[in-house]
Amino acid sequence: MTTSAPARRTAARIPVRLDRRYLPVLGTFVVLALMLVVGGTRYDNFLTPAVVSNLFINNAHLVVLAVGMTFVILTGGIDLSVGAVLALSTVVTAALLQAGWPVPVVLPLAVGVGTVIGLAHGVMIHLFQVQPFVATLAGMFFARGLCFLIAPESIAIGDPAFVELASWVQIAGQWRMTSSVLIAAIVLGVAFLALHFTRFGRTVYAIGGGEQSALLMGLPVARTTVLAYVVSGTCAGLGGLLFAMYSRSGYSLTGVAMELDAIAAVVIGGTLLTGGTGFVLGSVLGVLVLGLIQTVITFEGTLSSWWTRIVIGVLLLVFVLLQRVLSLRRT
Amino acid sequence: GTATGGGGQSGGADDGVITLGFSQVGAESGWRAANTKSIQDTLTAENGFDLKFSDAQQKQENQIQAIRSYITQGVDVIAFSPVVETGWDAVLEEAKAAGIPVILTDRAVDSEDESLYESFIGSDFVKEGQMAGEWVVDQYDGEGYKVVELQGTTGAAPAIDRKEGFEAAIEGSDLEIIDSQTGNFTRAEGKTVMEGFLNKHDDIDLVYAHNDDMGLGAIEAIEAAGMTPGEDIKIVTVDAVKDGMQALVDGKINYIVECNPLLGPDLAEIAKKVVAGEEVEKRIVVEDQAFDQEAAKEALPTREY
Amino acid sequence: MTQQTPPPVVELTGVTVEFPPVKALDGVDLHLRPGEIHALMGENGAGKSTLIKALTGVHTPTEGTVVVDGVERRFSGPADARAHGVSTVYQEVNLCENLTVAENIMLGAEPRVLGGLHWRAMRRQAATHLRRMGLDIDPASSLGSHSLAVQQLVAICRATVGDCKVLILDEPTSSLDTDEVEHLFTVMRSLRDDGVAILFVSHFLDQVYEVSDRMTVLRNGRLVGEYVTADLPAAELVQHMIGRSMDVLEAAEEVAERTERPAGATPLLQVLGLGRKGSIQPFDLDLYEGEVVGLAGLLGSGRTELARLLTGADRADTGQARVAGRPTRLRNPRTAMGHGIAYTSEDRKGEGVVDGLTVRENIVLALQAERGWMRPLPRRQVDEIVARYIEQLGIRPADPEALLRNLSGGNQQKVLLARWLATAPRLLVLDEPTRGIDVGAKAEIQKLVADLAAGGMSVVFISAELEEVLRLSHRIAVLRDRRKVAEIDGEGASTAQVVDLIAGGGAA
Amino acid sequence: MRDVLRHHLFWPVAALVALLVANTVARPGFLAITVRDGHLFGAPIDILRTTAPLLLVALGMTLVIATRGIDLSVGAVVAVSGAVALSQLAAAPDPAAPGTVLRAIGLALVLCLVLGVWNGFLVSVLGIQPIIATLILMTAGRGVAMLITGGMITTVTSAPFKVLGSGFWLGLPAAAVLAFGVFAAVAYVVRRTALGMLLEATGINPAASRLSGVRSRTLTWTVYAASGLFAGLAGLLISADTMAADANNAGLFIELDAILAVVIGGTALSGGKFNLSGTLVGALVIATLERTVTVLGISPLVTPLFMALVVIAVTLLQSPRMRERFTAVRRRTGTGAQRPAARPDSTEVTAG
Ligand SMILES: Nc1ncnc2c1ncn2[C@@H]1O[C@H](COP(=O)(O)OP(=O)(O)OP(=O)(O)O)[C@@H](O)[C@H]1O
Ligand SMILES: Nc1ncnc2c1ncn2[C@@H]1O[C@H](COP(=O)(O)OP(=O)(O)OP(=O)(O)O)[C@@H](O)[C@H]1O
Ligand SMILES: [Mg+2]
Ligand SMILES: [Mg+2]
Repeated sequence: MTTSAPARRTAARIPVRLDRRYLPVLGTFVVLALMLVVGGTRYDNFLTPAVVSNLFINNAHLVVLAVGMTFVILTGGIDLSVGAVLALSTVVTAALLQAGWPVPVVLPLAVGVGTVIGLAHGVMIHLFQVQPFVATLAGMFFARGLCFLIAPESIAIGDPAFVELASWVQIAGQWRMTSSVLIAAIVLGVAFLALHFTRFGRTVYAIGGGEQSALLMGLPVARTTVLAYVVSGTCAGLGGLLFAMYSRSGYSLTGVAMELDAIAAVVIGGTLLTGGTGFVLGSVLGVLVLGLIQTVITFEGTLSSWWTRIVIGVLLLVFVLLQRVLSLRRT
Repeated sequence: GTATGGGGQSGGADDGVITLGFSQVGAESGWRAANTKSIQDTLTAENGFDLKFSDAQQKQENQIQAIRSYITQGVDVIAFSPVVETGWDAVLEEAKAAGIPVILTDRAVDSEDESLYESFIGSDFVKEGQMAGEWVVDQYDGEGYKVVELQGTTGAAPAIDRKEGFEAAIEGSDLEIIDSQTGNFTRAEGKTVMEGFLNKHDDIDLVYAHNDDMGLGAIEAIEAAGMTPGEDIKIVTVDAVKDGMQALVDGKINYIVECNPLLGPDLAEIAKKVVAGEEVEKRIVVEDQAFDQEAAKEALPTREY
Repeated sequence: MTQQTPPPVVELTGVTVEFPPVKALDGVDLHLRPGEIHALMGENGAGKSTLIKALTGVHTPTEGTVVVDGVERRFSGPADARAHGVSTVYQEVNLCENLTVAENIMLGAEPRVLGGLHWRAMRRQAATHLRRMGLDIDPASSLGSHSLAVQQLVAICRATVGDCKVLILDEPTSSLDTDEVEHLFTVMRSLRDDGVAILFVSHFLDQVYEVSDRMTVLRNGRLVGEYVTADLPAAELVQHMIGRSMDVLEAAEEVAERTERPAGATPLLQVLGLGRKGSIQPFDLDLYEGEVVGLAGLLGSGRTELARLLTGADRADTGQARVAGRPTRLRNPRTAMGHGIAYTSEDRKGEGVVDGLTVRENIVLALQAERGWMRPLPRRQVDEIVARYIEQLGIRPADPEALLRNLSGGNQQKVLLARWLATAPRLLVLDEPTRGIDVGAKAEIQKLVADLAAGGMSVVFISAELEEVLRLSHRIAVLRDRRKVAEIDGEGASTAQVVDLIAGGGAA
Repeated sequence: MRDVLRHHLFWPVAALVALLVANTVARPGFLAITVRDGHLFGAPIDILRTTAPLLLVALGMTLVIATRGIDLSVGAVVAVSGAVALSQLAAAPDPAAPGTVLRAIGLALVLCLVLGVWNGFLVSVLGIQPIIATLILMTAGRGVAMLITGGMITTVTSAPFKVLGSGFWLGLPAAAVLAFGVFAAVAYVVRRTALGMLLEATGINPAASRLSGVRSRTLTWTVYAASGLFAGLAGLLISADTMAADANNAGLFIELDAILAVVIGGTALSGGKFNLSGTLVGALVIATLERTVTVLGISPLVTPLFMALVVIAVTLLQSPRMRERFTAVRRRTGTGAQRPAARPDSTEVTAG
């Protein structure tokens, strides 16, 4: 009967022009582009291929962390341990290589450390209903403690095979990349597919939308929650590997507060901390924003320590405000 | 102003101005602030420098990033105080490939290939610990002193080296380190840890703190426990910042080994030499003094930091 | 149909569920046969939802057995139950608003290509399911953009996906309009004819009589009996449910008849050309003291939107409002409250209950908010208010310290009503106040509304049940397509006349 | 007995007791309190004093968390507060003059209040997610503090100001008296007025609260302002403790400790029902834990591991799942006397 008539009309009235869910990501993108343009006009040598590829190279590990963090945040959780797990992974890599273990054995072990810690988080959070913040905070202390136990001092990595793996790939002219960028890109691709084209991914979103609802919908909440933390832990382990490649060393104090960078990147990328909405591509844009802020600071070149912090804060604020304005305009 | 450096041509010295990119660890302590100030005050336009300064906020990745950025900006010299000892080979190789000389300040890098940097200017932390230890042995050996140690940040080079130097120096004496905890180089933690030590031991005779700040924290704790620092419990520290020297003059600290943060003039000199293509020494050890109460009284009025 | 009784697909015996110290279910039996629609009846808080949750593994019974298809089972949860052919739509819509409609319907039985989701096929299949339910919405739209009713229908769609032997619907019709209900019944009947066993909960007796074959009645967590619908007169059913005789009810209903329309001078609230872009066209409305104004319209016709503008829940972008003749801006609910205007939202879960607080706190929330935090209500006054409403509305458990989330749906609704009554408003806007309320309580509430109006309160009454609106209202505003199309006198109005206006037959 | 086990404070208090016992075993005189010059001395008193700043910060944090927010900027605010107060004192001709001290304290507190208001503005008016909104100040705030101190550690001598750190009031450390006093006052206000309930309602269901006329926005704004103010006060205590304003390290990671204290105390980070007495116990647990590390002489290398184990133990034990398990065990092993006791009220409720 006429029931659906008004509905049809409303459906037509709120057209598909642009899904509101993409707005924050779009906002991030626009502001990022804006920053590049402003930077380019303000500083010489800013918009060179070398600077742009450095942006990716310097932040490959953070991209991987942010990707993992996105899964967790989408479920409405948080993972504070990633910085410490990253450090642990670098230390494990360096220590094992120093002890003469072969690279093909060391790499999976380093990543696996993260996986195991992630699994422990998942179990604590799901089975024992410990709040994610606390469980992963404990995980953070734990991983840091292990780092110190293994090696309080930094260990250089001299293994030729590993060094080879960590070296440059010339693409064209000044465009060059490291394999970490490639790995980060693959991780991103896999994460995107997992989130948007698998039941696991959609369940991640569903849990963020409402755990109770997801449970009553008969979705595998338990498995998915645990898996989300496993993904994050694994990404942290992998991030550690990338960082070890980047710095060719393992050090127990690396990555202090790096979890905040990862969380900030995810949130700047338009993901809500309450879970359920956001995109992994946004998180990568978030990482690029943070990286770009850092680049701008170095190009500025005259900031004292305190102005550096203040400028970072202000840029972050400008960024968040612009993004907010852009995404509000259309609602 | 906007960046100069002239698009990749690293011959910025043609115009007589040396563009120097400096990447500082952070601003984690008063010592570091003095260090930064010395560098910023020395490498000025009047002295023929164009200083590009960046603060890595104690993150190695920021530092690597800054150095890479200096390379792409094409500076004449890069100088930095590494956050960690390891992990610099890759980026230093890049600098070398780009023909930009690198000077290390304050902390060393742990690299096999010494050609990656021109020179390392800084104190010898082991020696600092040793000087402290030697003085203690000289003064108190034979009295069975019980020593507690306030360590620096776990795993940091100064903490490791100062511990090592001190232990080596007191070896063979009857001084005994009965407890050792990290105070993270800060006053507040120095105070808390010292409070804990005082709760735990009744027989502490001497505190060895890896920097002045922790020593100053320990003074507060000792006073709060109703004892007199410098008398009931002796205090020996490293750094010799102004506050520490004041405490030394006041008799609350007994001995301070200096760790000189004023690396600016040395850095300027070496940078000029390097750009001019002159040969420089690989290792330039900054001379550290040590002060007892008498020496401190003399030095304090002219102390800059 | 009653001739050859096939063996039950679901058989519960002696099921007991405890939430210490409450025993929500006490030794209840239930037999569900293939090819029947089985109504589960009982007052608010009788234990219907709990029984359903015990069956599907959300709650673990402390005693009793659950046999499905001849095998004793303890499902680990809805997923497990579903895997064994038992699909459930729980009482509160439990879907994910952040996902698309298609995902909400298909997740768990999604079509795949190359191991990944096949989005196009998913949307296509979802659209088919939606059409069967008479819904014509974009499967790619996000669920949260739809009204509660639509969400309810989507939830039912979800339950019918895949092969289900048993379909459980906990108050599926509470937020639906007559047309949707008809549609739903058609679908239910066709499923029944395919041999599906359907368990159905509703507080609408006429619906139950229309669609069910047999029924099980619960009272206070205990089984009263199992009856063949056709053999049980409604009066007797009610008696079984409430444990009292019908007379009480009838007495209540009598009073619930419309009171005399008072002859007001200035309207309490007068709005002129009030409207909001994209939500509702500008409309005029006068509300007088002592008068009940009903809003009639189809689902999505804009009744809720109108109510929200009246009460400051949404801000109007055109038009003006006058309270007692004085121009006012209804900027937010708080300013509206300052003028004595109260609003109970239709969205109990999202905008109504504060489920982590207790019954007491929920009841005094609005009153306390109005007074401001610095002037706490004296404890004695609080206790007195809370006790009064618990008693008056029959809130159960009658424990002021019970957490609201542990109350049954109907009882939560009563607490919400109490929250607003406690503020003693001059204008009370009730959006679906009787949703999910049992027959007895519904009569009580209707009586209450009539009494309040008689006492001088102005009431705006929105309900999906046209009869209820007709019976209570002095005046009825009819909405269509987000536009107020007519205003008729409640006295003489007939159902047919209103239905005609609603459907667009009458003059605008 | 069952009620004791199920009480929300059981496990935090048990943890506190366990830590104290461990300390006493390692150092039998640990709990001894001596009186000297009319002042109390001893490890428990030290613990009270070190708890003081954390307690203040955790107090603000609890209120913020109740509204479903979080305040990461408290550490930076602590630094700013100390920097402002001490540089004021340092610049004054006579740092020990009471007027100067009061002005320095007042100025620092006002500035911190402004910082809190700023956070509240970002969150409640602009609708920025709390974690990001406060991350901005967390980053920039330390910069501001360094700007004020010029990057150096500012030291002054001012006896009246020092009282805040190491002085005594009523025989107890002034810092502890101040912090516990403020805590008690706020707890009293929150629980005796309707503030607590309205905060909880805002945290649990903001939409419903708004419709019920709760001024959610103002409340949210207020708690951030309060959090800033309390952090400022904590900053004063911290800087008075060593009489030095260390812009880099003052209050470093105190936000994590505060959040941990809140969580150990049984308040969920998801907002709503909060529990100030729990926060108090949580803060004491953390302060005692730090002391324990030193007293037990745990190597710096394993300190984080030790912390992790304690945190995991406490949170696992008080997790709802574990509590269920405990009650289940109780019920199974429960004596006959308990069951009938539970029965009458159950029938009462269903019949009511
Ligand atoms: N999780 C819980 N904790 C404590 N008590 C509960 C819980 N869930 C339900 N109850 C209690 O169990 C009883 C039965 O509730 P139930 O939801 O089954 O009622 P219902 O028959 O579905 O009522 P309605 O018609 O209002 O939906 C109520 O008294 C309710 O308060
Ligand atoms: N049958 C339907 N199909 C699609 N959308 C619908 C349908 N019914 C309602 N909606 C949507 O519901 C939204 C809210 O409508 P609104 O709440 O104003 O209606 P209402 O008259 O109050 O009806 P009710 O309260 O009974 O749901 C509208 O945006 C509309 O798009
Ligand atoms: Mg129910
Ligand atoms: Mg409606």
